[in-house]
Amino acid sequence: MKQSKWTQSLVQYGGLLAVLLIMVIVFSLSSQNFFQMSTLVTIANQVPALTFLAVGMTLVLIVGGIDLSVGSLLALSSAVLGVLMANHGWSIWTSLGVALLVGGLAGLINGAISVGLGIPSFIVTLGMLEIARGATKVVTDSQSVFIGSRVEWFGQPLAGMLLSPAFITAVLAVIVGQFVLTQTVFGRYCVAIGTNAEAVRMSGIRSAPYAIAVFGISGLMCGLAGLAQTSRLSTADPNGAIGDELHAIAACVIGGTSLMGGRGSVISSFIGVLIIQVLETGLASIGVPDEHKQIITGIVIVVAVLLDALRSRWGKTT
Amino acid sequence: MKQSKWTQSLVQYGGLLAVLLIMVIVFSLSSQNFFQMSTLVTIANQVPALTFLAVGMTLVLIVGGIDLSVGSLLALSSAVLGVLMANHGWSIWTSLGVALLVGGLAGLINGAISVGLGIPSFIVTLGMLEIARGATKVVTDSQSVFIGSRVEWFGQPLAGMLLSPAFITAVLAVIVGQFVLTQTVFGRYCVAIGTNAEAVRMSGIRSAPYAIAVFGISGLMCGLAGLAQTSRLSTADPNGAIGDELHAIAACVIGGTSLMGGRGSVISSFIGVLIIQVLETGLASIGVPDEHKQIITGIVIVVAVLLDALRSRWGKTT
Amino acid sequence: GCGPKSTSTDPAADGAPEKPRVALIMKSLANEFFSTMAKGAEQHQAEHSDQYTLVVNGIKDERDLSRQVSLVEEMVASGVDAIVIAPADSKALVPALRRAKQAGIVVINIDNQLDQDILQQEDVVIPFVGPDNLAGAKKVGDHLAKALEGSSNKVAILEGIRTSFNAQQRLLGFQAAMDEAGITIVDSQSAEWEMSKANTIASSMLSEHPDIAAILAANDSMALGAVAAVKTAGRSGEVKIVGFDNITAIQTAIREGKVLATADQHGDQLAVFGIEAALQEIKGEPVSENVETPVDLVTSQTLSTP
Amino acid sequence: MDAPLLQTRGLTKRYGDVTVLDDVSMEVRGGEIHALLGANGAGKSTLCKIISGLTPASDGSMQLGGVDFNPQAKQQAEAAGVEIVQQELNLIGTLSVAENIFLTRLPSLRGVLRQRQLHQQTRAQLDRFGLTDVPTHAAVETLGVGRQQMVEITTALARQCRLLILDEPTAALSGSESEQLFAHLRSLRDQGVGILYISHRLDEVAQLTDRITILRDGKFVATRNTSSASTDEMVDLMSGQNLANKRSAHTCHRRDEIAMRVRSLSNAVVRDVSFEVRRGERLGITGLVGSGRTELLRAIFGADVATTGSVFLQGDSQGRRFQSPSQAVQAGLAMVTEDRKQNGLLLSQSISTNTSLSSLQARFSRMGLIKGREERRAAQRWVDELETRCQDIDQPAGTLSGGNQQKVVVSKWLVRDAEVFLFDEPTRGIDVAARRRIYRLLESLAAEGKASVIVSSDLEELFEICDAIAVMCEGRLVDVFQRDQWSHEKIMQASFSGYVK
Ligand SMILES: Nc1ncnc2c1ncn2[C@@H]1O[C@H](COP(=O)(O)OP(=O)(O)OP(=O)(O)O)[C@@H](O)[C@H]1O
Ligand SMILES: Nc1ncnc2c1ncn2[C@@H]1O[C@H](COP(=O)(O)OP(=O)(O)OP(=O)(O)O)[C@@H](O)[C@H]1O
Ligand SMILES: O[C@@H]1[C@H](O)[C@H](O)CO[C@H]1O
Ligand SMILES: [Mg+2]
Ligand SMILES: [Mg+2]
Repeated sequence: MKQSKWTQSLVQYGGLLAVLLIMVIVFSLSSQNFFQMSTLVTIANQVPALTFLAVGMTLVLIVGGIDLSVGSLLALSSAVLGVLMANHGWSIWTSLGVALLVGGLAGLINGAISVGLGIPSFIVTLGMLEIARGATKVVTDSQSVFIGSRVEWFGQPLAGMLLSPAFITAVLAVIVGQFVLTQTVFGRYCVAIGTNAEAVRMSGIRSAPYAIAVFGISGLMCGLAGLAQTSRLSTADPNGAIGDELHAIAACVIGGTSLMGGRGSVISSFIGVLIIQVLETGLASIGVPDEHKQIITGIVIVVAVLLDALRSRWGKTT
Repeated sequence: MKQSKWTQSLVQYGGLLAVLLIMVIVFSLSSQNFFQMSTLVTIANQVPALTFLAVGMTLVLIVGGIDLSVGSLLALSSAVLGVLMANHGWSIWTSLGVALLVGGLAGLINGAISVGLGIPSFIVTLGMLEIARGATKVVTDSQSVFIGSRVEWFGQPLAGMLLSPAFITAVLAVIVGQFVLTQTVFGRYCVAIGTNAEAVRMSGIRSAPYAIAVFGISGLMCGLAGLAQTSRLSTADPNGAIGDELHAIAACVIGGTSLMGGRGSVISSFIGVLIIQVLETGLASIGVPDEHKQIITGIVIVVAVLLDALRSRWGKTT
Repeated sequence: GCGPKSTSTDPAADGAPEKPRVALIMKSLANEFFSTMAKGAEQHQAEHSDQYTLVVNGIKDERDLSRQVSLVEEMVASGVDAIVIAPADSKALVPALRRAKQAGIVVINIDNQLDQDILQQEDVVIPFVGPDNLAGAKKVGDHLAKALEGSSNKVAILEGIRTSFNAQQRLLGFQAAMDEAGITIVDSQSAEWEMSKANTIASSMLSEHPDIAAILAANDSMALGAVAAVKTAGRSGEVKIVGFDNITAIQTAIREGKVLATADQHGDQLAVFGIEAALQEIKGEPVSENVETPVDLVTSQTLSTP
Repeated sequence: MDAPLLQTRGLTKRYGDVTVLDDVSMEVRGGEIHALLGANGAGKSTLCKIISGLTPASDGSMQLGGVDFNPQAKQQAEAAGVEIVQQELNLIGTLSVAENIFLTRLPSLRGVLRQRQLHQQTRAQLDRFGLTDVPTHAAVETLGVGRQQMVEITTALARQCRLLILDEPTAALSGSESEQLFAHLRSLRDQGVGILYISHRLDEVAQLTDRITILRDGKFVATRNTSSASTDEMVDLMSGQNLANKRSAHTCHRRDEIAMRVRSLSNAVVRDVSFEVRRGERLGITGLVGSGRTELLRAIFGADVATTGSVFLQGDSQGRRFQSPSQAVQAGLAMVTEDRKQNGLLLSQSISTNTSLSSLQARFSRMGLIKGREERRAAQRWVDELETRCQDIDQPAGTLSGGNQQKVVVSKWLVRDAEVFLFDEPTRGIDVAARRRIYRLLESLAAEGKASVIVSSDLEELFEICDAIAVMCEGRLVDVFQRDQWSHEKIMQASFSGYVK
């Protein structure tokens, strides 16, 4: 049983991990600056924000929704955190509390409106994308808020550990997310709702609270992502994270999460995040011109998913 | 029969039209500068690009796909048009021919890869989004290409008609699109594929050619949108239309097209485009601060869809 | 006024002595530079509310130039008397502004200068009010060059959006300063004026060229992105950074020694100069074709002596 | 008789390591109705899919009309004259009835639909099968399951063919619709068409078909003349054992306490329905397709909210009207739905996930964590109990045969447990042996004092298991017959009563 579970995981994640590995090898061969501790540490410290977003997004996609507001909510929580710390002198922890509250609440509003009133989450969260961005500008008065070292440590490697608290928290979020998804009633119901909401309803389960909670979780993750981003830039940037919703969704889809709901894995989404980040850093470190970078990025995204698809088909027929 | 068809259309589009009307009234009351011929003409001449994109996107969504590359493909066709006209002195028609070819071909590639290899169109078109943007920069050398009056006329009101050729073409595209969707074998198969691809397969219809063609059409529409955009700006802008895919999708969803496929109407998407544009122009003419503008935009998008949803539910129960 | 627009040079022609409406059209209001500009303009209007009314509009990001053209058209349609604009693209806005002028509206160009060739080609004259970006960038570059004396002579540049004239000018200014000092530019990429993008690009520049001694950013948002990248690479203090704009966040960074210098182009005054020029032209007084506004070097010394 | 119309030789189908069809050789003649019998999962649907080009065989060959026949796609089979009505509905919900019926040959001029012609032809087809009240413009998704099934059959019958395959066409049909269908099939046979007919209703098979072929565990067992095989023999051949499963004698477990009382329940379809079931009682509900049986159960269960009326459960002093299924389930109701694809199953999820779905919270979790082992044990127990044919309990429900899917739906509610069970066509597509097992289950539920309301289109089934049968017509509950009072005639009369007036 145990054994077969391990081989099963290998089969499940093998394709994606192979893609990741190939990328690392290719970049290491093309640039002597890529495969070194500092680059890998840099990558590890760049992924937390997107990882948090992808964890929340995976759950949202699994219940059959979509959350376009994550970029804006990241910026909003970051703005709240920054303004409270820099302009009001609050401690990082109380500020973070408020920032998480704001993110979570906005997420719950997304969920309540889309689930409660039956409006596609695409539209509701598109609305929230605009609203939260506007609110971010109101909160920061459209100024970048520089905070400095009081928030920096969260994104800095721990002494003697190379990894930052932000990275460790993000990995924890992935593990907890995967556990919730596969081992709890909550997670099971999320998958069921995304698979066939009507069947869930006819089974006597009230699906609304679960679906709403998932959007709330996504909002909370935006709050954490806001912290990670703020600490990385030492600054709350009202302009930050524009378009990050597409990156988060891309990471999930690269990881095999279905946009139609009912299928997905948090760990795979995390690998998706790593693929995206390694690609970006790798291309930058080879120093190809920007326009070629974009072309290569596009091709790699498609090829990554293609390889994974071929692998899983091949896995099925044999 | 005829009568009931009319009332049927009224019921179908009534909610959206009401939303549009309410917006026009509110803006007219808040700004004396809004409700005048010149503003309406301005709006009419701003919508063509997004309208073309929305026509293609409606079909793509109906077959159960999504096309994230439309913004980039618009920019690419625009770049091709611009470079051929400005740097190589080609005529507008031959240049347009090449631009349409580029758009249509890119669309077909989207379709062939996603349908043929069974990769989610989200990923394939996300890849194309990057590739086409990179290609645009290569083609234009990252510079705006100024063309001037040779292309301007297409976006300018015709003498004595107030409406531009671009607008007229866009409305034609809407009418043709709706006709194709509802009155042709092709359109009905698209709806069928988006509703239940398995059943279509079972009935022995090869769905791949239809689905691929739809992506090709979306690419062609990007070419036309590129022309409209170029003529409006007299310039091919390599940075143009970033994020327009979300606007196009939003217009369709506001118009009631389902992201799950199988349901949608080109005319409704067009009304969705108008709603978006009136909102933007109206807010600009009131001159509210930018951050409030975003907040209001977000709220209006959600409320528009909510009203339409309520209307159609109400229509059902009575 | 809703009626057909006569050339507004003669206010009496409109009958009632209506206050002129001035539209300020900027780029991304999310960039502090422009929100400062907007505030300056609004304050000026509050102080001179008897003289004119103001409509302020911006676009969602620096690149959304189609929306900016729409704004010009919408302002023309709603019958404003003057447009003061910071164009997102030096070429693409020209035809729309020409049409505005043809509709009898006064047009003043601020911040980012329109392309001279295209203006000529389109046969329009639009006065420019703004700084000499080349000179400004050169000042910042020269200051950096002095500070670099004795250390490695390799630097990298983060450019603005390549389609805008001021981005091109600042690049030239940086290049000129480095050339004079005999410093090599080993890498130069566009981060499109944005902090996050700059952070990613700067990070990779640092790993590809571990020996660079400085990063020159064409605006402060990108400079802040570079600061974070340098810090992540564990090289704070070793790699010097300069920016452009003098936004509030950069001042803190300069005081903390994380950024060496920036250029103040007085964003809050820029729009005001433009508006004043517009009002002047509405009154029928001639406006000179080019009004150069000041650019000043900002360092920790200038900050400590207010 | 001349050469057979269809001849298969050694057809084999494997999914992974599992062989679901094993070396099957059989023949169907022109001008005969040939029944294909077998337990759930015996491979009937798989065989039909191979013949009609929907799925490729792993091995073996076929001949149609004496020439080699190896369809790679359904179109090829159709071109050769093979039509199929599949077991599962394969309609396109958003398209109109007309577009569905003529999907593969929409009348058009250079790609543009000829609407008038399309609707006229459709009208004619529908009328031929007595579906005069089905509108040609209506989107198929707005029709009930029974009607959808009729539309699906019409689709296949509307085409000329040499070999017609019907995979459980009558599972969702009631007696009179079935009769209409049979009449049509007989006339096709007389025109020389060969018909391959699958059904679990053996009385129907005996009455309609000329020959039978029996499959067991994917293997060919025998072909017989129908007239020379009794239904008991058929059952024995299918199961491979001597079940000689006579109808079990009916035992009434009805007690005095009322388990559920429905008072004047109404909504858009259901009109003023009142009835009661006692503890231990099995109440059948019958009626024609579209008479509102499904709607009634849904209204009771809160799946559609009733506009007036109320439901009293045992111990209630006040009636209630459930606003959602979850309220109904909390109160002790369970409902086995009619349409397993739409609202019964999570097709892509495993058998065990489906089985535990409605009781996960209550029975298989502690503090929100799933007790995986107990969940799996329960799923395994019901797979064994109902003899669900599957690889293991991790197999996705969507890959089960139709009848086995139905068993999973039933076990979901047996695991959950309830006081009142609502069954909507519980044995739809279930084979004779499994059917018996479900009957025994219903009986044991009754013995425990649970009340059941059973909607079925199979009157024989209701006769066998119920204590009383209610008849619905046009949304009204027109009559209730006790066991000693009912007869075919009385029930038929009641079923049509609304239309006669
Ligand atoms: N795609 C698949 N993957 C794995 N097993 C499958 C697949 N499709 C069918 N099977 C298996 O093949 C067997 C035969 O199925 P089939 O549908 O032919 O049975 P049937 O005789 O039609 O049963 P029923 O009377 O229940 O309809 C079943 O055990 C089923 O689980
Ligand atoms: N969603 C719907 N929209 C419109 N009419 C409906 C809908 N659902 C059911 N009906 C109609 O309501 C009537 C009753 O349907 P219901 O499904 O309750 O009948 P039934 O007796 O269970 O028959 P069936 O065998 O079709 O399930 C039918 O005429 C059906 O067409
Ligand atoms: O001059 C401005 C600022 O430097 C800003 O940071 C970007 O846009 C330019 O036009
Ligand atoms: Mg079957
Ligand atoms: Mg029914």
